[in-house]
This record gives sequence, structure tokens and C-alpha cells, in this order.
Amino acid sequence: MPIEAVNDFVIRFANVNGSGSASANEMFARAIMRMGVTVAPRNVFPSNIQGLPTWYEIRVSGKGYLGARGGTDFMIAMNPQTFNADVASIEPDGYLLYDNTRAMPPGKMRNDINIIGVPLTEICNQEYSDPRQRQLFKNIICLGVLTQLFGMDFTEVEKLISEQYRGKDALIPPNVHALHMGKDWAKANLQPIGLRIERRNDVGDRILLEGNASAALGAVYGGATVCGWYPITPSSSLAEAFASFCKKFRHDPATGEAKYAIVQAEDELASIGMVIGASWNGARAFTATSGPGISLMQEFIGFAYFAEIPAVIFDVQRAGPSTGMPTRTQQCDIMPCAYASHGDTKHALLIPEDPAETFDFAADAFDIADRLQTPVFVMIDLDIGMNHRLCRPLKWDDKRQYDRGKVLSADDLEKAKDFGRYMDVDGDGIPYRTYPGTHPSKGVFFTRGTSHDSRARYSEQGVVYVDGMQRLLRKLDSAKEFLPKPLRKDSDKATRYGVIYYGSTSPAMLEAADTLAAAGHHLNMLRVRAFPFHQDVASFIADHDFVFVVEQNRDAQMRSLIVNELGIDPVRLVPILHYDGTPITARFIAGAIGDRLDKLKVTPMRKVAS
Amino acid sequence: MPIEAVNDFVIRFANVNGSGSASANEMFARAIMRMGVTVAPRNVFPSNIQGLPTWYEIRVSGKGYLGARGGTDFMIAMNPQTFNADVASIEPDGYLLYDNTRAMPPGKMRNDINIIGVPLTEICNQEYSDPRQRQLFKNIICLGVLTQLFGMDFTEVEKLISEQYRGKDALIPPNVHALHMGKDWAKANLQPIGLRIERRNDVGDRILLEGNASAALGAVYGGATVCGWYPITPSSSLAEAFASFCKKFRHDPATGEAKYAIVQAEDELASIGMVIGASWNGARAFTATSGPGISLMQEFIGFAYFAEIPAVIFDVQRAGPSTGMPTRTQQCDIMPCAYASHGDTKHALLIPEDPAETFDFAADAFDIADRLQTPVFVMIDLDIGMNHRLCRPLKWDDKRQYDRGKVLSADDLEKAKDFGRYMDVDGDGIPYRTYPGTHPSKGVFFTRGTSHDSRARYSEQGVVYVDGMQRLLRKLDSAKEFLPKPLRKDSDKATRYGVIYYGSTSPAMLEAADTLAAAGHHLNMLRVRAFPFHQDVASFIADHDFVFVVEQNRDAQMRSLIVNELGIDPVRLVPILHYDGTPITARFIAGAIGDRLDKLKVTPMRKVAS
Amino acid sequence: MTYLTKPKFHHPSLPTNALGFTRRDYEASTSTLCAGCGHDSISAAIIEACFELSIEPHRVAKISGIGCSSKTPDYFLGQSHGFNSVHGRMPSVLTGANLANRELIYLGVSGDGDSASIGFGQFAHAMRRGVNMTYIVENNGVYGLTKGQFSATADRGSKSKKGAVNSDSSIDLVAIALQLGATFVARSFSGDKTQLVPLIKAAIEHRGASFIDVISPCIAFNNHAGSTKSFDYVREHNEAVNALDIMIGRAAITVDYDPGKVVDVRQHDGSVMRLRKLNDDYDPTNRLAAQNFLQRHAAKGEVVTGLLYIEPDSSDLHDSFNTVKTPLNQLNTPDLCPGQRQLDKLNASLR
Amino acid sequence: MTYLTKPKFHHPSLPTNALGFTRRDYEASTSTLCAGCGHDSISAAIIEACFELSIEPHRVAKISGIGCSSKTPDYFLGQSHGFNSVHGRMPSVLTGANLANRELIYLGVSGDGDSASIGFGQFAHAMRRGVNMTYIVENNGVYGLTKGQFSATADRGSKSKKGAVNSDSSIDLVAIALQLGATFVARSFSGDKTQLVPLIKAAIEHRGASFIDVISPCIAFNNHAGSTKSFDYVREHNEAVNALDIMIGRAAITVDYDPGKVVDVRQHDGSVMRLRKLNDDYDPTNRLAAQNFLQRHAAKGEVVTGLLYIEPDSSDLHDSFNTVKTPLNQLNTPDLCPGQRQLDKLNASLR
Ligand SMILES: Cc1ncc(C[n+]2csc(CCOP(=O)(O)OP(=O)(O)O)c2C)c(N)n1
Ligand SMILES: Cc1ncc(C[n+]2csc(CCOP(=O)(O)OP(=O)(O)O)c2C)c(N)n1
Ligand code: SF4
Ligand code: SF4
Ligand SMILES: [Mg+2]
Ligand SMILES: [Mg+2]
Repeated sequence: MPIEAVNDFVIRFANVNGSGSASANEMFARAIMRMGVTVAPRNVFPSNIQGLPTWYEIRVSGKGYLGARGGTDFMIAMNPQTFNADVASIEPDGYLLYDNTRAMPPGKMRNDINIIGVPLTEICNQEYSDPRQRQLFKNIICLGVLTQLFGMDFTEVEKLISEQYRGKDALIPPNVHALHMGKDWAKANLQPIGLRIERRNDVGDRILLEGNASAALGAVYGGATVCGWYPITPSSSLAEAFASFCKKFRHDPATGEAKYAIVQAEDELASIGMVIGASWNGARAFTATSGPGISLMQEFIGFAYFAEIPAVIFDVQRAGPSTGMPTRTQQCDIMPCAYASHGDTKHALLIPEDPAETFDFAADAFDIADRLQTPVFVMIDLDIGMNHRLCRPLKWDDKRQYDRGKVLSADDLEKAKDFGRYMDVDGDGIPYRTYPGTHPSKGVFFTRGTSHDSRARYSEQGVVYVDGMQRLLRKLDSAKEFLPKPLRKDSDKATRYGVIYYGSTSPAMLEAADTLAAAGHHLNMLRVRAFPFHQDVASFIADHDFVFVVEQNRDAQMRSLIVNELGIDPVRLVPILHYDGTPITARFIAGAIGDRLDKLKVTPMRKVAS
Repeated sequence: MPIEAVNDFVIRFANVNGSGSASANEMFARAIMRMGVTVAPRNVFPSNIQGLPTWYEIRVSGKGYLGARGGTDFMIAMNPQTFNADVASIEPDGYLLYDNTRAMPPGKMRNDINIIGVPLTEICNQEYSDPRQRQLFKNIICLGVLTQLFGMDFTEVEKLISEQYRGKDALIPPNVHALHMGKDWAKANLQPIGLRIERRNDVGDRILLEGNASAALGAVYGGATVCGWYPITPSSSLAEAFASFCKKFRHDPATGEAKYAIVQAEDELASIGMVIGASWNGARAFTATSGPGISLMQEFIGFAYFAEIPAVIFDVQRAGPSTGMPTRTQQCDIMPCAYASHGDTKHALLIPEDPAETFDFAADAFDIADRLQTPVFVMIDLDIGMNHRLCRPLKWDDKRQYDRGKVLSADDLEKAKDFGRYMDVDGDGIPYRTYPGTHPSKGVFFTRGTSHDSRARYSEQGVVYVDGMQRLLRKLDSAKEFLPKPLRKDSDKATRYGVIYYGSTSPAMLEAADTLAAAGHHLNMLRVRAFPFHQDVASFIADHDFVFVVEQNRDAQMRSLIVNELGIDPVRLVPILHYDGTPITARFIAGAIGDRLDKLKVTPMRKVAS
Repeated sequence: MTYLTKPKFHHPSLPTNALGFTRRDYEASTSTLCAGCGHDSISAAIIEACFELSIEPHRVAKISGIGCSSKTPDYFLGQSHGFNSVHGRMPSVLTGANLANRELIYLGVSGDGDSASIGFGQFAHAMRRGVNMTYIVENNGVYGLTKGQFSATADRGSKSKKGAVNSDSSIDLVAIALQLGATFVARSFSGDKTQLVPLIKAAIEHRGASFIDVISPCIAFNNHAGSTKSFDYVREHNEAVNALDIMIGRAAITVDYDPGKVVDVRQHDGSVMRLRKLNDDYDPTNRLAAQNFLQRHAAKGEVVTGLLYIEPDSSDLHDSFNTVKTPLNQLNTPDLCPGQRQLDKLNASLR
Repeated sequence: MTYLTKPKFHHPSLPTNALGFTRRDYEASTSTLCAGCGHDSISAAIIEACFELSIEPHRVAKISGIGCSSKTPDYFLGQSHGFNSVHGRMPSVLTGANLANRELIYLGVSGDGDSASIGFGQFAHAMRRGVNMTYIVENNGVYGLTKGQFSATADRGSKSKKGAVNSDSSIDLVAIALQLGATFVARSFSGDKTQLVPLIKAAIEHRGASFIDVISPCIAFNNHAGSTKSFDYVREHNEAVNALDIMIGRAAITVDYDPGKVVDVRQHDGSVMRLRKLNDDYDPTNRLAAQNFLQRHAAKGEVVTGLLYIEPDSSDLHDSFNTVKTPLNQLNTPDLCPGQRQLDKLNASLR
């Protein structure tokens, strides 16, 4: 018998990319949010511009879960190319909506699902002659049908349409009309179904936002003035969002002059070079890239580490290695970024869980980079960066002033009886710097990637070199105190097991914890938010017999980092790995951890990664 | 009272680079070898072409030790710039030889050393008018003085001179004459000293050779036909040696045509690109570089890993990070190479201990790369690559045929009922390939860095991707059996302690073991020669309470790799780290390990690297 | 893997070439590019050229970088080995491949972002080395695959689809190729198959670095008014200097033209190429004149197309290296390994 | 760190400039290059130029890559901030620095390996963006610091010290800079201080991308017969097109010359530069003519030197971006942060 559920199911649109279905799908998701119901939309798209399959998944969750769930309860199958596979992926007793204007593509139909035929093309063609109109309004008509089927609040959708076309008001009535056609047809021809969306009050003041946009906004609020970037999926929209926010917020109202400079560089080596040059010269600068760009930036990253120049790098991770799957998500650059470049290096990472935290960390990254005088990576991924995520509203403390770190002004230099660029004056490993041109005769120094003494003079002496390298270790140690601390959430029942997770795994993990608890498996949780690790990570592990480390890569990169940096016995950290390019799901985590916990004790995995 | 020693001391020449002292110094070292005495010469030079200080250290060791010892027993101080520092570095009761034609540079002289003044300039100027002659013969005269002082076999040095100038025979008599002048002056004016070099029979059939030369020769013997490189210290001489060996061995005697192609590329990205293109097309190809080049090659390395293309990369390691100390040695690219590139990757490393093993591994690297169809790194360093090292003669089995791995010929393809580039036919994770153009209609495939199925077709499907990534893990696992195994050497006394070491640390480690044993500290030793690690590494660690891991980098990179790949509790691996850019010494190792063993039990180092 | 269906199985009506292959034998999997993309026309032209030249498909190596343009090797010559490398690095991969086997035909396919932005250095150095290849840039002035940002060939002052104006001077790859010593330099337009096909054929026949800059409009992101890489703009500003009508090979020339209206180019291998002049004062064998002509017309905003320069007695990298005729990838242990005897000598000399 | 000894402490006899600085104030630590290296003469010329222009040393940022040439910023202008970046990447670092503070003077120092080999892409793109800088390549045709391998500017057919012959076409950076839109392009010779110093001064005064290719012989590895970058070769083949005698600034021109023998160039800021013609048919304000002249003479193996091209009304990257006059590195929280009010609006629009 058909699935029955209120505000708790997964709807999936199967479309062809470039067919303009995106905006209608998004309106549908927004309508659900406007009804106060928790919604989690996700885009699954190909590395291609036009003509290949794309899917838009909408998870509706009365329990407030935002992670991908897996499976599909209601499929809108609009792409003949993938029709059979799409049908196959529907949950038993689930629903299939298709355009029955033409006969179904060949292939025997399942009899364990509920089939809803809607003659979308026919309705369209009767109403419209112009092919472009047919194309566009088809999606709106479908939207009308769905609003009716799920018993949604029609006015919300109408409101959304008028907002969508504000400015081009002429477009509003025809769209509303199309919407009505769909609704009316459905009312006249379709039975109510088991899935319903009912008004709730779960959303509160939350907003629906993409991580790349919030990261860009964070860079604006964090005071970034220079951006050097090179297009690469899934990070391009971050730099492009920065450009449009700057257009909006960063032009002098009087003169129209720009308080920022964005260069689309010739490649990633140039992007990071520009960022380093600008930061050296006292501007806050950043670049945004993904895996292949990180590889190309290696040499410069090591330079910035050794010459101690701030730099903020957004890594919107995608499935590697090499070109890999450019439009799929992973957390596979954790280790490559933490130890980027040849020789002995170590870099700071910030790892937000959603767009809201991404905004905070993006802004903080510039303070941290200035304080540490070293590259800082903000590690997000395609799942956070390119999907609309429901999250708390963005906040900014208007009293906050940028912390530029240890920068000497002309006055400071006047007063200073001595200055050496790389002297560890305060014992925290962090030296003092000054911007070029600050003082006519004091504070000048020579920046280089070769070994240098505390006054930035070239040196090939072993002791000088070792002193510098030791100080760099101290510097990264000092960072632990002002990097975002890990967040611990203990289960209300006592337990010997813990779980460590990070980034976009967050929503799926929270849901999985509930599932596991319901099954009697209780876990204390720690969300790691930065590298180098705070001591709390070590204590958390010490508090438990075994700790699961959940991540979205093949080689358990975060687990390796923890073992290596905190000297933990690997046997106590059990890797839970999901890396097929799709966002990790609560089903997967609960399954994987549940299995292990079911066999009472966790099997030590001596050679897990070898 | 003056140091007395026979065949057991350290002589150091302090010179100015570009002054042509090198060849005379080297002749001196060779003369000692010719006398059957173990000699270990080392160059310490600046990153500069002319005018800065260089040192040439010659360790004479009756016990047969080849590692750097540290300290100087006999200093030939020919560089005013560094005179005082050089004098200060002499061991108490040691010897100083200087040119007393002019007064000593200012600075009070030590009274705990023995000072030998020789009017080299004066002797020269009396004999020669031409400034270039004065410059050159001065070094030969000095050589004569030393031969006399150390009571060496004069005829050996004469023989060396005539060999040196064979071809330019006119130069032989004047050089021999200069040699005599020095000898005679010393005989007439100097007392015998406490240091003597006496004929022995310790050298046997060993040879004196630089690692970069033997690596190049290994590439010739290994069948490399394409080399793409970009100059960088300390690897340039490797590619240049390959060129001259090819000139000698690889031209068709009849036509004069070349059986090789060497391109000095525009940078390291191009070098590795050429290597990958050539290997894809069935030629054996390699590049040689150092740290900064490794950073620039990251993207291509990940490509070759994922697209499964053989490539041999010689990394002649120098002190990093960034430009660091280009003329100083380190083992600091172990981790950066093992996990090179973004995303989840893993690469094979070969780690020879001296030029002889470098020759073997260089040749083997091409077989291994072809068998594994993946990049293989030969990890040497400046100490091995740019110093003459006494080592066993080079051997080659004339029956040996190159192992090109799983390559399908036209016949094979004809017979094969099916072919898929990335199918795991044999279950070892290693697929079959064929060279482009082999068969008119069979075996064609499309190589790409994007995710692909077993037939090399583009795919964005999670299962397809995961299968491929899992197979790559299996493939690297299979490698363990045919990579060079670790070599174990147990102490004759039972012990609970072990030590793991690798590469250029070898000679110093062997000497340190003797020293420690003499002090009652017995160690079993394991020399790691490749990554991924053979199971023997795990067993060795299992056999001991604590294992010291001796390496020449700051962050204990090999130790981290062992912990991470073999799942070892870090507490059991005690890092012994030397990374000031000078070659590690027996004194340092024995001291560091001795201290820890003295405090009876090793203090667990929970957070050693954090 | 699809095996090549032997010519004889073809429907008899399909025209075949000297090898008995039909055009089908040069086709491949269907394109996933946008309907109407200029790049697809170039793929068609490559198929036509290889068919007409009766090239054995498996003797061609097609190598590209990353981009919509670089995807195209998947859509032509399905029987040839393809290599989709990394962004901007096709030239180095092709150079290495060429060194390994001098007998294959090397087709380098790239985009303007791939070759003029990230890959400018590799593009330049492959040209100056005279690698024997046909290097085709499918030039649309934008980054198609990343959704329409300006590339380095976008003209100064031209407008993006979103209305942004490009303030950087553009890179004219043809001018650079000429400056760096390429021995065959041409420009064409994806919309002009009759001009493009013969140029590709001539480029393939040429020994040395052959470069063809093909303006190939991106209908998704750069085919609007204000773009200088749109179909309309190129049609309006196309200044063709000559038409490559026939390649007579080594045979004597029979066809007759008004001598003032043709140029005959005899190449090292004795083959002759007849060009019909469309611009009387244009001599495609004079590098200096070509550069000057190009610069003059570029200043006027004209897109000069045709065979712009050819060096009749060209040579390639293998000539410079004097490498053996046998492809290096076919040499084996006996050819390459000096053996123990040489090692003994060497060991002796090191004692 | 050595503090600047104030001018007044100098020996009175030392000549001072408008700011009261002596040449000493523009010197730095002593060079570690080979005695006689051409690069040291260029350092001396830079010191002289900055002294004569009365530039405040601390207003100069000197940025380089890696190489003997790139070491030189350590040997001049000890009171200026220096930045020794990584090999071939000076242009991107300089571009970023320039964006951060438009008020400093940017001196980019590089070598031929640094700019024509590994750094060719960055060199090219910095030129086309019109970054306001003086970009000097100390061109010796070899990699000095790595002991004498050919660089990409080594002429085809020229011999290395070890006797190897270069088979690749050479890159003429001047020709490339002209092609890519640099607005000030010159070439000189480290051995000709009288020509070099005024060129450096003019380049510094010019707004936009100024490029000077200075042939600077490597006495250690490339000063032998058979080299085309040796002192002797350059002296013999030097073809100077003009001499930059005086820069009159904004004042009226008083000095008199035979009009046929001089060119006056008035720049955007009203300053005038007077060039004495050494080659009558040479017009340094005509890019096309310059390219053509250069290509003709290069073909004859001549080294054309002098001010080859200048665009009088040039502009730079900041003009393209219309950035604020205040250097970006001086903007602070109030200037840059939109504050909570804007966030509230934004939040509202996202519900
Ligand atoms: C190292 C790296 N950086 C960025 C990208 C993202 N990327 C893919 S294609 C492309 C540009 C392609 O432009 P073009 O070469 O002109 O090809 P087109 O799509 O226009 O045909 C970019 C920037 C990448 N794949 N690799
Ligand atoms: C990434 C990288 N590759 C290689 C090197 C080694 N290297 C140092 S300087 C140099 C060439 C310098 O040549 P050029 O720029 O002409 O300077 P010159 O020494 O001739 O003045 C090279 C290849 C390096 N430092 N970094
Ligand atoms: S985006 Fe442009 S270049 Fe790419 S396929 Fe579409 S039309 Fe062609
Ligand atoms: S090697 Fe050449 S470039 Fe380098 S310092 Fe010496 S002379 Fe100058
Ligand atoms: Mg393009
Ligand atoms: Mg040079």
C-alpha cells in the first residue's frame, strides 16, 4: 500500500541540464520552507553545460533533518535518457510522476509503485505556440500539479512567483496562470496521494543559502580587498559571488570607485602568487579553488609558510584524484592541504559545517591568517558550497574591528629600539611584520623562500635554519588556542564509544546518532572544526574505548592527521568512510557504525589503511 | 699533546668556490683510496657560482666508516673570509695548515692546536708569473705538502696526475713538478705530525662514485629512452650525466643516430608531462628534480596515479621547505612524495642507501613502474647524489630482459576475446595496457584523469568510481611483494630495542650501532628500502618494545608513514631527527639514542609531532 | 570497447577512401556538447580531413587538455587512441608521446583557455621546439566548460554575456606561433568547412609544428552582440588571404590557373600545395610579411584567415635530435643496455 | 637590520639629490655574483636611476624570482623592501602587491630563464594586464645559477660553453611584450650605462607595464665565441634606434635640436621626453612599425636597442578596475565592512 507520510519524504526531479527546470524546482523547495517545514534541497549535476541528466532532490523532514537521506519516495521523471534507472530507484510503494503525453519509454514498469501520468506537454502545447514558452511554462505547470498533489499552500507559491519576477512584472500573470493550469488539472484529474506537506513552525528565522555565497560574503565582511582566482568547479561561484557582493557593497557612493580588486588570473599558480603579493603588501587577499588548483599552488603555499605571509585559500572540495568527478562532493583534500608543499610544512585548516558557519569562518580566516602570518585554508566542499542549505541567519558584531595581528606602524618602528622580521619577541613563535613603505628608514626587510635568520638575512647555517623551523612549530602550536575549538555533544546515556566528524558530514551524523540511539547505540560526538587540533580532541579520544572517525574520503585522511599529530594509537580510531561522490547519508553512517557496535566490541583494525 | 692517529681522522679544506681547488682535493681523496684506505669525501658548498666559502671534508677511517663524523682534526684554511670560524672548528690538539705568505687574518689564535704555516703563495710566485698558473699550481703544491705530511705513497699521487691529464699530456710534467715542489718544501721545513695515512687493504674492489652519476647510469641500463628535465640543484648533474652516458653508449655506431631523446623542458610541469606522454606511448621515461619541482609536478603525479601511467621520478632531496637551502641535504620529501597530489593517492618509493644501490634501484624503477603502471619515485638526496662515495662495484646480469609489465601485443589483442584497459583480470589490481597504434582495430582506449569505468569510458557513477579506487589500493598492495624488501640486521646480543633507518643515514647508523654496542646498548636494525611497506616492517616493530626511527627531517615523515600505513601505536616509535642540512653523523645518532636508552626506559612521547 | 567494424561490412553505397574506410570509421561516440557548438563542426572537419587523407585511424594519437574543446577527441576518430590530459598541459604530453614514437600522427586539440591562459607557456615552448604535430585551438574567447568567463584571447573591449567588458589586451595565438618559429601557421573558422578541411589536411602532411587557430563560437556563452568571437562577428570581419584548393602530392602540376592568382609551395618531401590567392600581395612563405600583414589587419579588427605561413623545408624535433628511425618505444634490452662489459670498464676507471 | 644613516651624516663632498640622499643611500649589501657579471652593472644602473630621480628608497618594492639575476635586489636599494619569490612567478606576486598599494614604485627583476622559460606565462599575462611596474629582464641566454644550461632566449644555432648547439627557436621577450600590449618597451645592454640609466628612469616614470630587456652577459657560462649574448657579440651587433637624452618633466622644452633628429613624447601626466634619433625612420610611438622594424633586424641577427615603443596616453590595471585612490592596504573595518544592517536585509531576502 502506497507510502503515507506527512512532511517526511524525499522528492526527486529528473531533468536534462540546460532545460531551465532549476528555478521552478528551487521555487518548490522555497515554498516548503515558507510553510515552516524543514527542507533540504540538493543538486546532482554532470560536468557538462547542456543536454546531460541532472537531478534535483528535495528532502522534506518534519524531524528537521538536513542531511541527504538516500532513496526517493516521489520521482518526477522528466528525462527519457534516465527514465528506467529513475523508476528503478523509487522506494517500494513510492510514487512516479511522468509526462504521459507520449507513451512511456520501453522497459517493463514496476508494479510496486504508484504511477501518476500528467500530460504536461499536451497541456502546454494546447496553451502555448512559442517553443520557448512551452519549455519554460511546462516546469511551472508541473509546479502547480505538485502544489495540489502535496496539498500545499497555494498562495505561498504565487507569492514566490511574484517575488521571482519582481522588476519584470509582465511575467508574473502568465506564470501564475500556468501555475493555476497545473493545479486545476491535478484537482480535476488526480486522486490525493499518501504524501502531504502541512504547515509547521519548524523553520523559525532560518535562511536558505549556498555555502559559496556565504563564503564570499564572509570575505567581504572579513575585509578582503584582493581576490586572485581561476575558474574551477565547484569553486567558481564563490569568486563570482564575491564580485557581485563587492559590486553591491564596495563602491564609493560618491565617486563610484572600487574598494577591491579582483583578478581572474591565468591559472592557479598566478592566483596564489597574487594573493601572496597582496598580503605581503598589507591587503587582505584570498583565492578560491578546488583539488587540481591546490596541487598547482603547492610551491607557493610552502613559500608562504616559510616566508610567513598570510593567505586565505578556500578549497571547495570535489571528488579526486586528478580531474576525478568535478561535480561530485568529497572531503579528500584534508591531508594534502594540512601538509601542502615539499619539505616539512604544516598549515591551518578551518572546517565549517554549513553555509552559516562558512560565513563566520570565512571572515575569521582573515584575522587568523594575519595573526599567524601563514596560509589558512577554509575547507568546504561541493555539498556545502553549491547546495541551498537551511541554516541560522548570518550575524555580525558591528563593534568588531579587524585583527591585523602583529603589524608595526611607523610610530611603533620609531619607538622600537630594534626590529627583526623573524624574531620571536613574545615567545609564541609569531614574529612582527610591517607593511612595505611604512617608515622611511626603519623596518625594511627582505622576504625570501631561502633559509633566513631572525633579521630575514640569507643564511645557510644549520643552527639558524633549525631555530626558524622550530619557531614555526611553536607558531602553529600557538594557533590551537585561537582556532575554532571542537564542539562536543555527549549522549544523555553514558557510553564508551565516541564519534568524530567534520564539515558537511554534520547533518547526516546528527540524524544517524538519533537512529543509533533509537537502536540502543549511544555515542558521544565531537565535531572537529580546525587543524592543528585543540587538546580537547585528544581528551575526547582518551575518554572513550573506541572512537569512530566519519569522513568522506577513501584514505581516512582526518583519522591519519589525528593519529599523527596527537600520537593516538590507531587501533582506537575506527574509520567510517563514504566516498562515492554523493553526500554521505544518515542511513550509511548508522548502518556502518551499527554493524560494528552490534558485534559487541569493535574489531581492532591493525592495517586499516595499508 | 697533538692528536696521534693512523688512518682515522677528518681533514677539511676551506676554500673559495670557483677557485679550482676541487680537482686537487678530489685527487687527494683518491690517492688515499689507492692506498687501500677507506676514505669518505664530502663537499659543502654554497648556492652560488663564485666567490663564496666551500669546504671539502675527507674522512679517513681505518674502521671503514663512510658516514660524516663531525669535527675536524686537520684543517687546511685557505679562505680568509672563514678563517676564524674554521680555526675555531678544529678539535682540541688538532692541526691547522695555512698560507703564511701573508700575516694571519686578525683574531687571537688558539693555543690548543698545532699550527703549520706553509708559504704557498710565495713558493708559487717565485716559480710562476702567469696568475692563472699561480692559481692552479698552488693547489697542487699544497697537495705535495700534504702527501709528505701524512707520509703518503707519493707515486700514487703522481699516477693520479698523469691519469687526470691523460690526453693533455703536456700538462703532466708541470703538475708533477709542482707536486714535487710542495713535497720537497715540506720535507725540508716541516716536522712529521701525529696523523699518518698508511697503506692497507680495506678498499678491495670498491669504487668511488657519485649517486647522481650512478642513477643516470641506472637509467641507461634500465632502458630509459626519454628524459624530460628542468635544471635544479642538486639534481641537475643527474640529467647531465644521463646525457653524457647516452652520448657514450646510445648512438648507433653506423649512423650516429641517437637511441634516446632528452628535452630540457621549460619547467617541471612540462618535464613530468613529457615523461607521462612518453610512457603512455610505450617508451621508458624519467625526470630528475628536487623539492620545488616535486611541488610543481603534483597535478600530473595525481593524473598518472589515476590514469595509471608509468613514470620514474628521481627526487634528489635538499633542505626544504620552499627554496630552503638548495645546497644542503635532507630527507624531507618522503611524505610529500608518498601522498603526492590532491585527493586520495599513494605512490611507490624506492630508497637506496648509496650510489651502488642507487644504480640498481634506478634500473629496477623502470621495471617496477611498468609492472605497476604508476609513478615510482627514487628518493636520494644531496649527500648521496653529489658526493663521491666508496661503494661496491656496479653489476648487471647480462641475461636480464626488461620487464615491461602487462602490455598486450597485436597478437595478444588478436587472441583476446575481450579487452578493457582497467579490468582487474588477474585479481592483483594491475590491469593490461597496450601501446597506441599496436593493432588496427583492437585495444584502443581513451586515457583520462576523470573517473572512468573498466573500459576507460567516462563515468560519474559512484559504484564505478569506488571500484576503481579500491582496485588502486589493491594494486599498491600487490607492489609490496616485488619492491625491494627491508633488510634486517640483528645485534649479536638479544635486545628489546630496534632501530629503523633509510637512505643516506645508512653509514652513520652502522657506525653509531658499533658505538652504542660498545657502550652496552644493543639494537636490532631494519633498513627500509621501499614504500608501500613490506609486512616485515610490521613484524620488526612487533618484535621490539621500542623502535627508534632515525631520519633527516623535522617532522618524522617516515615514522608517520609507518604509523599510518601499518597501524602502529606511535608511542612505540621514537623519532630521532637530524635536519640542519648537514649529513647526519654517527656522533649525533649514538648520542640521541644513547641518552634515551640511558634513562633505562624510553619516555613515551604521546605528542611528539603535534 | 567498440571494435572497428571492417569496411567490407559497410553498406556498399557508403563512399570509401583508398583504404576502403568510410567516414563512419572516423566517427566516434556522440558529442555531449551544446547543440550548435562550433567545436562539433571542427570535429566534423577533422573526420573529413582524415577520411580524405586515407589515414589509418589507429596511427593517430589525439591529445587534449581540459575544456569543452578538449572533450572533443572523444567525439571523433573512435579508433584512435585518445589522451585527455590536464588543463593547459597537452603540449608537454604530446611532446613526450611524439618522442616515444615518431611514426604516429599527433593531433593536439585545445581551447583558448587551455592554450592561451593556463597553457600559454607550454603552447609557446612546443612551438619553438618544432614538435611534429597538428595543434588545433578551438578558440571561442571564453571558458565554456566553466560557464563563460573571458579567456586570454578575448579582445580588449569585448563584452561578456553578463555585460562585463574585457580590459586586458588579447593574445593572438597566430601572431605568437609566428614569432616563436612555428613552420605552419593558419587560422580558420568553424563555420567555414571548405576552408578548414584542406588546412587540417595540409597541417597533418606538414613536418614540424603546425598550428591552426580555429575561431569556434560558444553559443552558450559567447555568441551575443558585443562579442568578437560570435558567428556574426567572424563572418563580417573574416579576411581570407588564400584558399588551399589542391594538394598535388609528388605528381607534376597539371591544373592551370592565372599564374598571378596562385602560389605553389613545394615541401621538403617534394609534395606540392597550390594556393589560390584571395589577397594579391600575400606571400605565405614569408614570415616577416605574414607577421606584418597580420598585425596591420588585427589593428583594424579584421580576422585574417587562411594559410598564413608555411616553411617549405621545415624540420622537426627528431631532426634536431637526430634520433633513430625506429620509434624509441620499439627499442629493447639489446638495443639499449650496454651490459656488464661496459660496467667493468667503468668500475675500473672509478678506482 | 641596517638602519638608514641619515644624509646629513654623509661626508659633505658626496653629491646629493633633491632629497638630500647620496648614491650610498641607494646601495645595499655587496654582491655575491661572479666578478664581472653583467647583472652587477644593471644593479649599478638601477641605483643611479633612482638616485637621479630622487626616489624615496622606502617607496620602492623590488620583487624578483629565482636566479643570479633575481638575487640582485639584495644588492641595490638596501632601504627598499625586497621580495625574492619563487622561480618564474615574480609577475603574479608583483601584480598582487601592486593591487594592494598603488602608491609604491614596483621594480620587477627577473632573468631570461625566470621569465622566458618557466615564467613565460606569467610574464605574458602581467604585460597584457598593464600592471604599473618596471619589469627588467637581465638576459644572458643561460641559466647562470644552475651552471649554464641554455635558456629560452638563447638564439637558435648558438653554442653553449660545452659546445652544445641550441636547436630551439629563441624567444624575443621584446617582441612578445610588444605583441601583448606593453605600453613601454625597451632593450639595452648591461655594458652601456649611458643608454640604460635614462631608460630605467623613463620606465619608472611611465604609467603602465614598462618592460626592459637588458642583455647582460654571463661571464661564467655564456661569454664565449659562438654565444650571441657575449660582450663582444652584443657590441658588434648592437643597433641603437635612439638615445633618451633628457626628460623635461612638465616644464616647457628649452633645449634645441635639429627637428628632424629628435622625437618629443608627451605623456598623460604632461611630462615630455626628448629622444635623439639614431635611426631616422624609427618612430617609437608606432607599435606596428616597431614590431616590423624589430622583426626585420632580428632576422639579420642584429640586436636592436633603445626605447622601442612608448604609448604616450597609457593606463594601468587600476585604471581598468577604477580602484579608489587610497591604497587598498590602508582601508579599514569601517571602509570595508557592510555591517549587520545589510546582513539583516540579506537574511530577510533568503527566507
Ligand atoms: C588546474 C585546473 N584549473 C581549472 C580547471 C577548470 N576548467 C576546466 S575547463 C576550463 C577552461 C576551458 O576553457 P577553454 O580551454 O577555452 O575550453 P572551452 O570550454 O572554452 O572549449 C577550466 C578553467 C581545471 N580543470 N583544471
Ligand atoms: C621550481 C624551480 N625549478 C628550478 C629551480 C632551479 N633554478 C634556480 S635559478 C634557475 C635558472 C635561472 O636562470 P635565469 O632566470 O636566466 O637567471 P640567471 O641565473 O641566468 O641570472 C633555475 C632553473 C628553482 N629554483 N625552482
Ligand atoms: S558551453 Fe560553449 S563551448 Fe561548451 S559545449 Fe556549450 S557551446 Fe560549446
Ligand atoms: S654565473 Fe653568470 S649570471 Fe651568475 S653570477 Fe656568475 S656571471 Fe653572473
Ligand atoms: Mg574557450
Ligand atoms: Mg639567465
